[in-house]
Amino acid sequence: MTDLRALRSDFPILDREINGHPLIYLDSAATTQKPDSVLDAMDEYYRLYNANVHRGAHTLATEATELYEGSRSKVARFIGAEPDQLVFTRGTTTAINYIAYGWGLNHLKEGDKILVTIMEHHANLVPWQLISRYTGAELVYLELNDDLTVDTSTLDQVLTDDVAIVAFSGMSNVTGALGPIDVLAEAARSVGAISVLDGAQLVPHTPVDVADLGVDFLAFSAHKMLGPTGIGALWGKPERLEEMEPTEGGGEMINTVERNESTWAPVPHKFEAGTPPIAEAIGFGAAVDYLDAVGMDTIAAHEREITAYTLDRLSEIPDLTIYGPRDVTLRGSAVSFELGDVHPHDIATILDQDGIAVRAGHHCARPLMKYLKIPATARASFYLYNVPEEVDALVESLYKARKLFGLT
Amino acid sequence: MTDLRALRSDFPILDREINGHPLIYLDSAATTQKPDSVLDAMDEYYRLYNANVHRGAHTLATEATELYEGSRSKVARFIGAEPDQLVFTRGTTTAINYIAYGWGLNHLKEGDKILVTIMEHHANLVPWQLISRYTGAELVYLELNDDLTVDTSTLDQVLTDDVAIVAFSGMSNVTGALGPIDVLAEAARSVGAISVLDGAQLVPHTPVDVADLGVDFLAFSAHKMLGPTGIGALWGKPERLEEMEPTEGGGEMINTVERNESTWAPVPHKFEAGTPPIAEAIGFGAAVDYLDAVGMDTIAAHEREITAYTLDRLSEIPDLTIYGPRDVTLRGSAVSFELGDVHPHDIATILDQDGIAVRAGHHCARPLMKYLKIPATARASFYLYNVPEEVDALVESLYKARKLFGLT
Amino acid sequence: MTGLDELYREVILDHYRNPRRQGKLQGDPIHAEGSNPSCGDEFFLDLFVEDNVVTDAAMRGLGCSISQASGSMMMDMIVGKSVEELRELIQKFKVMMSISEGDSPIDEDRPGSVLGDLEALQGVRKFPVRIKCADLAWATLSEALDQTTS
Amino acid sequence: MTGLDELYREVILDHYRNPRRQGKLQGDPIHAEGSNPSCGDEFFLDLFVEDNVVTDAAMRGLGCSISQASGSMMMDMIVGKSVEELRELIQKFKVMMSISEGDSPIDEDRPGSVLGDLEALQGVRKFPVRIKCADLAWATLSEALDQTTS
Ligand SMILES: Cc1ncc(COP(=O)(O)O)c(C=O)c1O
Ligand SMILES: Cc1ncc(COP(=O)(O)O)c(C=O)c1O
Repeated sequence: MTDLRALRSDFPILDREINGHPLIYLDSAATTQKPDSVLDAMDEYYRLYNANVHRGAHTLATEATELYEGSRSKVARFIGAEPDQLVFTRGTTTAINYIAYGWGLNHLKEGDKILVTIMEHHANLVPWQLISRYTGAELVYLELNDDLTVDTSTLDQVLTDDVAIVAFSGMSNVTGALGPIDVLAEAARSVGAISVLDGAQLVPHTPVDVADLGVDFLAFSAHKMLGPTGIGALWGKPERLEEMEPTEGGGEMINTVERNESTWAPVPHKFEAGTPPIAEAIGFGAAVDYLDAVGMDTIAAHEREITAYTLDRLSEIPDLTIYGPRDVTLRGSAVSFELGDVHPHDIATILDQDGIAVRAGHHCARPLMKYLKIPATARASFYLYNVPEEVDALVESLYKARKLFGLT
Repeated sequence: MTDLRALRSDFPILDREINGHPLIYLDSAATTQKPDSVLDAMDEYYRLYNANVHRGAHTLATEATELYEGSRSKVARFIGAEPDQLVFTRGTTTAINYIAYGWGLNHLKEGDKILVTIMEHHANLVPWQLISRYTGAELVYLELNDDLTVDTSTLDQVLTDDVAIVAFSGMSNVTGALGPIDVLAEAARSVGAISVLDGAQLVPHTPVDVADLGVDFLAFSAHKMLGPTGIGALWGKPERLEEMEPTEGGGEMINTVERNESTWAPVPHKFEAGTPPIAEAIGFGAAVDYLDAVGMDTIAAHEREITAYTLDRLSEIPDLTIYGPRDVTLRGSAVSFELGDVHPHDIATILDQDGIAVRAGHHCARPLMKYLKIPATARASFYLYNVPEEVDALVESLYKARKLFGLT
Repeated sequence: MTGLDELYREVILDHYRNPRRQGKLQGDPIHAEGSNPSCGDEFFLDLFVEDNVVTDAAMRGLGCSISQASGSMMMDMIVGKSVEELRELIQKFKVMMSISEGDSPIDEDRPGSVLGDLEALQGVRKFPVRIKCADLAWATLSEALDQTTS
Repeated sequence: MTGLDELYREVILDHYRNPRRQGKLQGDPIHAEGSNPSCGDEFFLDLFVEDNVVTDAAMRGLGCSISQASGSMMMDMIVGKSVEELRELIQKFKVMMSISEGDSPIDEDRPGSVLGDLEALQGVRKFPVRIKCADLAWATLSEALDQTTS
């Protein structure tokens, strides 16, 4: 197994004890832990360079601006993009809302369709619902195959010329299923729609090059890839970013401001109104430095292995149902399951007593839950710092849950 | 003079040297420096408690949620509000945009008027311009008196029943002039308009109690009050927050999500889509703890004194023009000036050689600059950590600038 | 007993698996709904109240063992009680569930123990995040009772 | 000389205060506009080009001493030069302003010095944020020249 065990010492939180046990953190799909280098970069920024960026003629302002723009370059390069195609946002959610308002409010009209899949996170559904209210556009859905991958066989029925936006996830945060990126990007192109890829669970876990993706927009969050909270990114094809209006107005995003109208700064600044998350951008840059140093191929291989091991070990447990593909080439490392009639929240409580952090609930994917006809799942999700012994501990605790609930 | 000198050792950046001189940081209106306690709170969060908030059944998630919501309570209490009236946003800019979209897009109609003042920061102008495009509303302006305070004598002319929003700053970031909060809040009420107070420069510098302000909404930024970047707050009267729609859609802000429509979580969560700036909220909480410990009255008194001293000392300098009120009861501590024909950027460069950080430019207030018929000003701005010797150094450097430019 | 054994006592699992008074009431009962948006638990309650006394009750719930067991136990106790008695019961339940320094271990036979099966829920106090699960049914009942006085 | 003395040399302040060829050209000149949004400096340029040679030029600028002096010095040099010569001049200016290891101090009389007054701008190299000020006029000229070939 790709052994990244030595990296664990870079993550201070992994020394913590929870309920008398060493922390076993299996909730990286919610947010990841941070290495020292990311925390140090932000701390150093505040202790040595803190100033507002742009427009500053003094030394600190210049240094802060260089660090901020330097991070933009790093994050852009990480996905194979140019810096001026990369907008810093608060996270994936804000990035998708920016597209919904900035592109949708100005391009959608009554009767237009927004094609999504039933496995989307609320972040890739609710913005489209909001914008539908204002424009009269309408959501249409792709459903799932038996293995819970997206069923694209119904595309010809739903893919009409009215489809203006195709928005889909690169990887489900519930089932781990990879999205059919090529098929849907091509589908969007074929009807002149724009394609929006929710990369919140994709970019952290697999090498990504926007040149290969074929989509118009990509959104992702730093906190799910070793970076801080409060920042994420929106990448867009230059021509798409040009045709998009800014959602937020304020300082730094303008060219001129007159009493009744304004003109905008060039992309990406036109989308970054006000004081940006500066320290957070710098932490984001340090996070991609860390990921680059480990290597995204190595990380992806490690996750594939630990996912395969997890699927294997979980399958041993009686009454346990896994929701998601079994084929590790079709999925990432978020593994959702049910255990007999032990409610997911009870599972989470029982595991927590052994120091194991898993998530329980609808994972911000209620339409998917309804489709699967379940109210909730328990979810274990992994990242580069997880090791197989942690999976063993998970399995052992799940047997304990069986026993507590008298399952035999 | 209220001597807060001992606090300086809490701010690590003040040990820095710039161009061979100790840093003299006179750019707090752009962003403030951070005390150890704020940096430590965030660092500790990442090292011990980092997890995504809400919906978590494991220990870390519970602890993170308690810290996050605990900070909401602290920040709310700091302005005399209840926690459920306080929405965390990315900053002042985002807060005002949320009002513009969330309230404006749903309440404004063709012919409605948005009353602003000519001294507003772009953050309190451009969002209204954006929303005017979508709704057909129109901006109308109040101009200034000779001392650059807002001229309210023309109110009867502009205050018609069409006025739906009155948006104004509590303190200009250019001239330091305090806004006529009482008059404009009352004016808004008298025509059934909502009032929006841009508190970016007010809340950091003076005790604020929303019960006394009489406005409907208040926006402010953590980074201008010792807190981190990436976070700010929107306070609203409960009934206003209720009638406001969410701007961003996504996780955590929903009650139910169906395929084609959703319902919202209660205020304030309905305005906090997606993973919030968690570490930043915790840093924000630590910042208001610090300010509370010093005492906002003490801080306000200190700033009044250092402002008076600055105005006095600057007045000595030949060819120097101050833009803003001379009466320190009418103003805060942002002091804008021009020095003969030495361009503000040249001033900033010359001062920077002596380690003095001031800002030069239009300060995101182009309509004000145009009104004043100047392209830019230099601005020195102060906070609790500044001492009178720093003003002396500023004055000395300005004499050096005179000499370099051959002014006699 | 470990904390988990105290939490998942047999009586709780029994109520979870065999919830009492499951269903809907015909006619036009008082109806109240409660939910914990943070975990998705839901509780629907139907009541008939005549002369200030609960004459019939039914519930439908969705959620974890604690929320469902607490609801089921509650259903066991409410029919035949007056609105005032129920308000008192809600109060007693709240006191039992409140965390205070030096909590004594569960003692079903302590003098003054009036809550019967419900006493088994004391184990939840060691799991503060789960207290809101136990509270859900009772908050819903409280809301239903408010409708009787309006 | 200190860095500041090198930056604000007399010749620079002279150009700043008495900018050459200030104004607009009558008729239908080639027109280009440049601005540094980060500091608000602006530069407007009018040119007449006949037979590939600049026959007249005028500027209007707004901004700091460096941007305005650089522009004024440029105006002093461009009339009578061919488009190719100007492109070469822009290139030489760029080379002069580029920061490289071991920059020599300003030496107006160095062999090959062809930039005249402009050499005084070398002091800007010690203030990297201000280089864009010095560049503004030249970037605008470059844009104007591009219009001659289209
Ligand atoms: C008066 C005023 N309003 C609004 C803002 C915008 O604040 P932020 O950039 O933190 O969103 C600022 C800060 O630049 C300001 O000074
Ligand atoms: C697939 C997916 N999309 C979007 C999001 C939203 O990301 P954020 O909360 O960082 O905005 C998440 C994270 O919860 C996710 O897993």
